[in-house]
Amino acid sequence: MDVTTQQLLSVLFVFATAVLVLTARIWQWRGGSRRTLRPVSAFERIPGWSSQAIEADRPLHLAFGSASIGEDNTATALANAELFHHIIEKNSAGDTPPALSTSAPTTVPLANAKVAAAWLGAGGIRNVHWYPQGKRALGYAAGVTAVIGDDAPPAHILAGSFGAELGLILDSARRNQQGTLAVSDQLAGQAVAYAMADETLIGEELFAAPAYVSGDARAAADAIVMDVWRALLMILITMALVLGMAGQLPWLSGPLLVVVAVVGLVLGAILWTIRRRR
Amino acid sequence: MNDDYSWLEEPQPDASQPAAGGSVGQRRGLRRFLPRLRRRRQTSQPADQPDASQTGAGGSVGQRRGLRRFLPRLRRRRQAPQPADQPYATAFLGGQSERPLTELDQRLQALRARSLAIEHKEEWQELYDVDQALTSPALQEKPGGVISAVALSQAQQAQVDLLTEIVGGQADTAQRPAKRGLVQRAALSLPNIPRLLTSALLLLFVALPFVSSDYAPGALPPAEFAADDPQAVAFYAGLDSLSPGDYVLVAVEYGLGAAAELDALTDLALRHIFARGGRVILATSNPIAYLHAQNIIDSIRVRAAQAGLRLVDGLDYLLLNYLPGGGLGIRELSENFADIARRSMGDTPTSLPIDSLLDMKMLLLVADSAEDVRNWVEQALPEAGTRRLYAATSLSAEPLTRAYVAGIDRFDGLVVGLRAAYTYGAMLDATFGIDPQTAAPATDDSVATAPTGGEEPGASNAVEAKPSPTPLPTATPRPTHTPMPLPTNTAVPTPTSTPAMLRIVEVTSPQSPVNIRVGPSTAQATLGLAYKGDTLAVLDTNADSSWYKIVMSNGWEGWISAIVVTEGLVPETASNGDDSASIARERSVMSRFYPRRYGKTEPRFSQANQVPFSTRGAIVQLRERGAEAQRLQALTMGTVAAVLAIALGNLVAAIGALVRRG
Amino acid sequence: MAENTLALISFVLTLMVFSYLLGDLPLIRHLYRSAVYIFIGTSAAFTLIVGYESLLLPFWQDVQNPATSWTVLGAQADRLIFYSALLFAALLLLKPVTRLGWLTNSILAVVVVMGAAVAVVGALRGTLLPLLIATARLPTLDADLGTLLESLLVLLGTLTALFSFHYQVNASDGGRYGLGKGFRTIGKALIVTALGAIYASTILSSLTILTERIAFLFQYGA
Amino acid sequence: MNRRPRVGSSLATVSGFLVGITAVLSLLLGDNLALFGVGEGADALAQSFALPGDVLLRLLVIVLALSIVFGIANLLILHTRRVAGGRPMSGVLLASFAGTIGWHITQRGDLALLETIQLPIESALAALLCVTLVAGGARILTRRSDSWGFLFVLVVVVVLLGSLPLPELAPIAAVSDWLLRIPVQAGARAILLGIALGSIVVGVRALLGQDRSLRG
Repeated sequence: MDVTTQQLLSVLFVFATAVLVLTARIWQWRGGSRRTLRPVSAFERIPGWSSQAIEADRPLHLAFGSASIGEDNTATALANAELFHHIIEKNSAGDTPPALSTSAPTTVPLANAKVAAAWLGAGGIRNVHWYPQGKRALGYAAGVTAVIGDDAPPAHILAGSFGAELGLILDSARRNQQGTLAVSDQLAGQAVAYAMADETLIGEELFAAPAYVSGDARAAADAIVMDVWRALLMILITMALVLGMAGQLPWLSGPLLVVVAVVGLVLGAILWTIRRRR
Repeated sequence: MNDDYSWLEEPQPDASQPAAGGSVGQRRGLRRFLPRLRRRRQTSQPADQPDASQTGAGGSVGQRRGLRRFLPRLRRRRQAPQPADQPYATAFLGGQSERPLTELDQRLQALRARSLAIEHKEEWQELYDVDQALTSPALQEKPGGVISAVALSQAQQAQVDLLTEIVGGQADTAQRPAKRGLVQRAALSLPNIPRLLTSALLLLFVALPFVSSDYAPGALPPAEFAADDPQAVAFYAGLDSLSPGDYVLVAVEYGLGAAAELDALTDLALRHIFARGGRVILATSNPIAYLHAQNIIDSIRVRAAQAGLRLVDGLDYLLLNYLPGGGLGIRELSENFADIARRSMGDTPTSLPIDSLLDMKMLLLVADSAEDVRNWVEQALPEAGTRRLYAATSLSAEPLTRAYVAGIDRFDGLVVGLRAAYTYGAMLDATFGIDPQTAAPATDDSVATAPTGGEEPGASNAVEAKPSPTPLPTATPRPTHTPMPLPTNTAVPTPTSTPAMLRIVEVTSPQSPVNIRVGPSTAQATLGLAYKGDTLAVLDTNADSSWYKIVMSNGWEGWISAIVVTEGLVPETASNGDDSASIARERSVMSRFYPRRYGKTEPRFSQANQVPFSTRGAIVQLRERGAEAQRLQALTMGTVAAVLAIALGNLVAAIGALVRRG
Repeated sequence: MAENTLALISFVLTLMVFSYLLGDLPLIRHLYRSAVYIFIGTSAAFTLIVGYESLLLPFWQDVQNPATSWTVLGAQADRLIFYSALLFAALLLLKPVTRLGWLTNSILAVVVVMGAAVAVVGALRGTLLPLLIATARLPTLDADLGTLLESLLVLLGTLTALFSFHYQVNASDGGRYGLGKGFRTIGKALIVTALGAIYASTILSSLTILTERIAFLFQYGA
Repeated sequence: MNRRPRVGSSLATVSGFLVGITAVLSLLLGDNLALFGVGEGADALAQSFALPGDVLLRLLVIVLALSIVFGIANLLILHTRRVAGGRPMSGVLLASFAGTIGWHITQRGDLALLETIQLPIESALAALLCVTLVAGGARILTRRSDSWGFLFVLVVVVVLLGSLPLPELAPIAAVSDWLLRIPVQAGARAILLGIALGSIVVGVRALLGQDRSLRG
């Protein structure tokens, strides 16, 4: 596939995603989905931890990891910020604002802003920790175990970008009998989270997390868009495969792929509408 | 706004008043409620945590009823089941009204007051307010609505009362975790036995091979990459195909934490490139790796200098400024390569004939995480034309990287971990296995052969006087703009058979370093620096002898002010006759380049690439060899220990689970 | 400082970190903690040093130099970019204390959006399209049966695993029955397998590092 | 509920939107000359198309470079406060920070501290990670006693055994090889695609100004 086709496809993809995002938002706003999001047990623990934090007057620990705005994992940082916003807000009755930690310096202003905006309670002492630095930051993990460990948070909500160093944090949390929810957009971190955390989300579920925690219909719209795209991708792959296997056409030629993309889009949209109607 | 939690957040209108049924006998106050919440959570923790149930001594079955029992029922009435089925304390605090406010202790009063003050902020202001425009007010359900009217049924009330009776006496035990009881603290601080066993097992097994060679199980890796690992073979072949003067972008993407695993691979790959006459551009998006890369390259350079091979900062290798912002920095590199290279060299005009990724022969990535691999694949590879990417990764990044190598066209070779490093080293030794002392000129395939003992380590000073062709790449798109002499210009005065005295100047200015300039005036651009004690060969002086024209150790000519130096004479033999002296002198000059002095200009030169191939191979031989074999055996033992620990631990757990169920 | 002293410091620091394994014993915990605090201090300092010397200083010098230019726009434009970047950063830093909320928010928006743009472009051109194409192109008919089967398996696996991420389920059955359930199970199994393999290789990776540390301890001890 | 947009948030969304669209198009298309035809001026056109992306990128890189200051400032303030609040340990952190900076200034560029302090601690932490990972792996079934946990443990053990260079374990190595080649590959691809998809959707949402973070 030549560069031009790739670029055209990319633009098409971005445009279609934009349209889908807006449509899903509006649609969701009007009637709401009759289908529900599949249950994810991890989210059910959060309110309990939140209550515990309020009662014990300890800060919850919310961690961004190395998710950073302005960098390649901006999307993760945004999804995190959204999730943390809801958690902080729901935790506002307590005396101690949650401790946020990050290893990406650009996230510090974001985290500060999040606490300021979402924390409706008293004090409002900003409790944002930065430890050096970046991806796979053992300094960060060690900092969390040593410094934030001193604050004895009842639970750690580690939703962001972590590498294998997550193991250190989870181990120390377990040792101090603190709850943990972990998810990472890095696979090594994800694997460690799966093996060692009390609760775990898998990969993409992070991006749908705001929808779960807030119960906000509009947040769920993103999950729907991802579902639609995923279905479309699956259709696309299958179609490309069938065409390729048939070997009748000089497949992977640019125009053909565009045709396939458009057909796939239309098909997907139709299928989707039908399923909604039902 | 149909927010499923909004009902929880909405305070009841008469919330601050004592409720009608708020008699003293009804103990369902905040104080009663909160400890229960806590205790219930604790009993619901995994059963393997023995201490978890301690605080919940009264954690009878009865406790599990209560709030959680009736909450789902509340939810069901709403017909919009939500995944999160536990309530937030904030909501409860706001909704509590059964107990007179005055009975609460201060902290609870404060908590409650605050929770009432909290209004759910609604901040959705979309771009152009699409939602707002398209949504009629009728569709926006008011919060509160149905739910605020829900009360407890009689049965529920009875249950709750019963519960309150049971746990009532313990209600005041709500404590901060910080104030744990002594016994509990002691129990907490005791090392967890299974964990301690695991650690001991692991450490013991890993340590055994270092103690005695009896514990050395398993075969060492083969001397050549096996044919069933085509990606490793491709990696070696790719690097081996370099020809002199090729540029390779080497991305060093690992922190010190992975240094023990990846340093060996980085070191070998760099030596391989140098041995093939290639030039290295180092890049990293990790600040600590930036410093570490300096150390790696410096150690290679120092060792190489001992063999008379000069590797020169700025020509043979260049460490690009650290790229901030991960993928973003890499994107910036692929868009503005020339610019970053220029900045990395300070403001010295340079002969570096590269201005984009396309001038690279290949990209080589050393990374310890799949994320970094993804970043380079996503941000650099699409911009690199037809250049291929080779990768050396840690074991942890392997599974994902393999998915990439298999899936992406120009991602070609991959070597992984310490085992690969062992094999790689063996292969390099085999390829460049010529003893540097007895190098045969016949193997020289790239440069004009220097027939007179030029292969001897340390003798490159003599070689450099010979006009060998500069192996600069010729196919570079942009003409090199070098306002300064090329490295091949007469460097040190040509050695003659008769010993003669060489005119030198020694830098004596107390203010060190001093500038070496392009011309005899302080208005001229700075070419390099000289430090107190440096000696420089004099070629000429200007008319009034206020400036010396000198030759720098790299062969470049420059001017230095007479004010800062003292003139002298040395026997010329010292500069090229005695090997050890010349090496020592060489190293002392080299040490001026170490460490890099950021932002300052430094002389840059290249001679390594004019040294015959056979001698360049010495750079591979000159590496330090650690206890690689022992470490590999320790790795094997450690793996065995890990398997044992994991298998046994899980077996016990599985049996435990079965017993509990049966 | 003598070589030996340096090695001794390294040795002691390594042991201090390893003291974590002994648990939260009263005095010992401080060993680990102080090692960590030292570590954070030095690595923050090194990060700052690199950021300053290898980024800001060169940028600054570059801006001062009229002979060089970043873009076709010339040196003046460079300076403008550099100073606005300084201003942006300063405003972001002062965000908590300034009253210019609208301005800092706009700047934050620009930063966020640029990051998002780079991520989107990268994800599209780097991962999504190439992997899609590679996945669809996997089975080549002229390969032998074994290879064909394997590549088909990878393809089907990828599809089912993708499917298992589906968020929405039918409200009536909660996604517990039917074809969807089967696919979801297979997909989840694949993902768990992948995670397990990654976990194992992460263990191996860190084991390699453990061997180096132990080798160092022995080397020093000897 | 007041849903009238404030001036500030509109400004943020609009500027974000404009910047985002410009950047995406410029980064996606700017480098491809073919897109602009082969006629005269196509080169210049492509260049001017790529320019906004370049400028924005440059701007952001400098901001990111400067952002390290946020981190350092945060660290120092937080720990100064902690020292004042009676946690002397934070003083160790401040001292080692100051010491390193001082060392760097006095011993211009000497990297000995990196090798003496930084490297051993970081390596030791990574080695410690190994122990925690194994200990965590040993209790997977305690926490997750279902078939998924079992599968996970099985895969971990097989892959670990498969990595051993022992001829007796050749059959296991074959299984582990197959695992890595087929199911792991499929799972990893799906996760990669999933993450890419997630980034694109959330990214596009941010581009459209639909993200709450833009209103801080």
